Amino acid sequence: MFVIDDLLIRPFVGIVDALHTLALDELYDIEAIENDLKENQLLYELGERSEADYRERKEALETDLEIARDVHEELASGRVEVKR
Amino acid sequence: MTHIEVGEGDAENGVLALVVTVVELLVDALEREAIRRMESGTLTDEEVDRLGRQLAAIEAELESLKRDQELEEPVDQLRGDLDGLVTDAIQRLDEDARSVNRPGYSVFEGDAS
Amino acid sequence: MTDGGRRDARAETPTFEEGRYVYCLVSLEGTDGTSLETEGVEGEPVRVVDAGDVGAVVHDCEEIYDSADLERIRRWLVRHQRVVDDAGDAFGTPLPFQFDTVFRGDDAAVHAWLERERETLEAALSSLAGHWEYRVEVVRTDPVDESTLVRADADLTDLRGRIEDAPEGAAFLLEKRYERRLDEVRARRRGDRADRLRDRLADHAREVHELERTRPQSVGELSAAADDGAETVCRLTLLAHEAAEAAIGGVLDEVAEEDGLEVRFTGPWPPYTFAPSFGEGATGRDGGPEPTTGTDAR
Amino acid sequence: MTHRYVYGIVERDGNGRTFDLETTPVGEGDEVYTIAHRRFAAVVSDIETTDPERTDEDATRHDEVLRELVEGSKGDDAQTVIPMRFGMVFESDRALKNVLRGAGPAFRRTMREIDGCVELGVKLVRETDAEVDTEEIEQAVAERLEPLAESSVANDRFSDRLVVNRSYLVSREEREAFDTAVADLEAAHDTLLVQYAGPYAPYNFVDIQVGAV
Repeated sequence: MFVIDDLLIRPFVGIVDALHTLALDELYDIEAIENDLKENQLLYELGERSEADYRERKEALETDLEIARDVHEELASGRVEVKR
Repeated sequence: MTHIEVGEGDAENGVLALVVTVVELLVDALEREAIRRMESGTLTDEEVDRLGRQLAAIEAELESLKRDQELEEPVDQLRGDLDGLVTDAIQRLDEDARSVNRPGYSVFEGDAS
Repeated sequence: MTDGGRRDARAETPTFEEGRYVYCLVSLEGTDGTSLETEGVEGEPVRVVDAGDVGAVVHDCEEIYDSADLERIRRWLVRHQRVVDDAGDAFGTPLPFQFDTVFRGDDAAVHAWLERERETLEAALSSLAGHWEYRVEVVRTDPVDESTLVRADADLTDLRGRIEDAPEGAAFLLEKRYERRLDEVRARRRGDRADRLRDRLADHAREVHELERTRPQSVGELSAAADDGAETVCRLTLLAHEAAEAAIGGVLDEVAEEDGLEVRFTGPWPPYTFAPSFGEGATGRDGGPEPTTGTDAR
Repeated sequence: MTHRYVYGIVERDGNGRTFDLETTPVGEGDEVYTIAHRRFAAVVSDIETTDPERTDEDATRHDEVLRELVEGSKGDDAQTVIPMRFGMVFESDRALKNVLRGAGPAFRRTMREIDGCVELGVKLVRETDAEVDTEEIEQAVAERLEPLAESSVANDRFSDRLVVNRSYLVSREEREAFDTAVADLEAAHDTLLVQYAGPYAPYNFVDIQVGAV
């Protein structure tokens, strides 16, 4: 007997949907994340952002950036074409 | 199941946003009905005009309420969530039987423990 | 984020003593050996369990991959895809499985299942050989000028005229009517555009399916980029032979030349959406009909 | 095998001169010194790898070494430096000297442009919620600062809070006047925060790509 126990954790819909979206996102987003990092640095240096805030944000953004680069490398290269 | 988040930390405002969202949907429905009656010619010109003024007044009221209470964003978000929820739900109804198609997870073979 | 709530509300997690996370099935026909050098989800070592000419790309696992952390899930998805890619490079078009598909039991159980389903699996693999999935999203970055739409549509022209002469209240309703008609006209234009594109792509693809115009909300959650107000004209998924890729690109180039349109083309993906149903007599959790490994196969 | 990590190029400094710096060098070596070929010398330190990973720490060290050279530190005079981007490593002294020879004309041209100058960065950031007239401010900044600078370039406006982001090439003689001008600008605009940074090696005014061998 062939039993499939399917349980939905989250309604993800399709993996290709997710991958297609990720691939396109990452194509655009690295620069935006880098800009956010620079802004964070600047506002901290200007004393407008507390050190705790700055660090927390920096860490979150760096994780984002790392993942974005990861995904970009693995999914976007040669697989995404945006025709204008 | 999907939950719709009402407000963030501010329950009162969250409930208000929900109420406004529901009223907006209601007004949308009223407008649709009013247009239908206007186009079917069952209303006199005066009636059409009065109806239109009333709906316009309600809409203006809602808009100013949203502005004053800073509800524009939460209401938009709620409407978006509702749309998404309805779409997902329709899809689920549609394809309920083959829910395996969704990357939740699947365990093949053997007895469920 | 709604993850907390969702996790509480979700169905119970299945448990198992020993399991095999399955990435995909591959055809071993004409290949020498079953070695696949790649790292799986969470760094797990990946192996191929074979039965004759069919192999299952797996890693050993003891629990389902589940997390409320979207970043983590993104990484898992990417890793899953990477393994399926590597399998595709090594063995040709794979029969991909959804993320988090686990086979209860050990290698012998997987082997036995492969043996049992062999005929179906071999047929599916050979029918998909050389074929891949492609995704196409056509986006209107510059909306069509409203006046252009009004000129082209008698109803809109008429409504504009009526609004001018109407008293305030009536004008309000007519304005609403006008907006609805405008939405309809835009929707029809989108539909026409999508239909024409579908027809043209159908010449080069084995299958073309139109998807919901908006990405599912759940996918949106995974997405980092906010939508920039652009209007999606259509989203298509195709199953095409790799040799047709250039021709498909050519068709899309033409679409992209139209003013205000942008085409987002990704692929080749393993044919997730087009993987056929198999596993006769299988039961889903809800006792529904046959499960498939595909996603949106219709 | 030990290689040479390059920070920048200086002029007429002879071979084997060492700099007395506060900053720990990039790589394994503990000294920053020169390797010269005729007129130009590369400022280097020793490193084991030919492909250094760009960590935050090492990137900062690279910048700090250059800043110390430009500013002059302890016993050393301020230098005019043609800065190199992070990560340039030469396998051998011979390879490095080849580049110094081959790129001589480019170095000469660049050196003429930046001689006696440092780079200064000016960022004007509007306060949260402040509405400002960007064009008017740009104009005020240009009127006040451009006459004191040899040249300037606009940098990326990476945040919508940034109103002005420019780098200026300023000769050492004009440094003080430039400082005053920036302070005046700050005083004149109370809705703006000013970040005045430098002196740096003139990264933004040097356009030399040296292929590492």
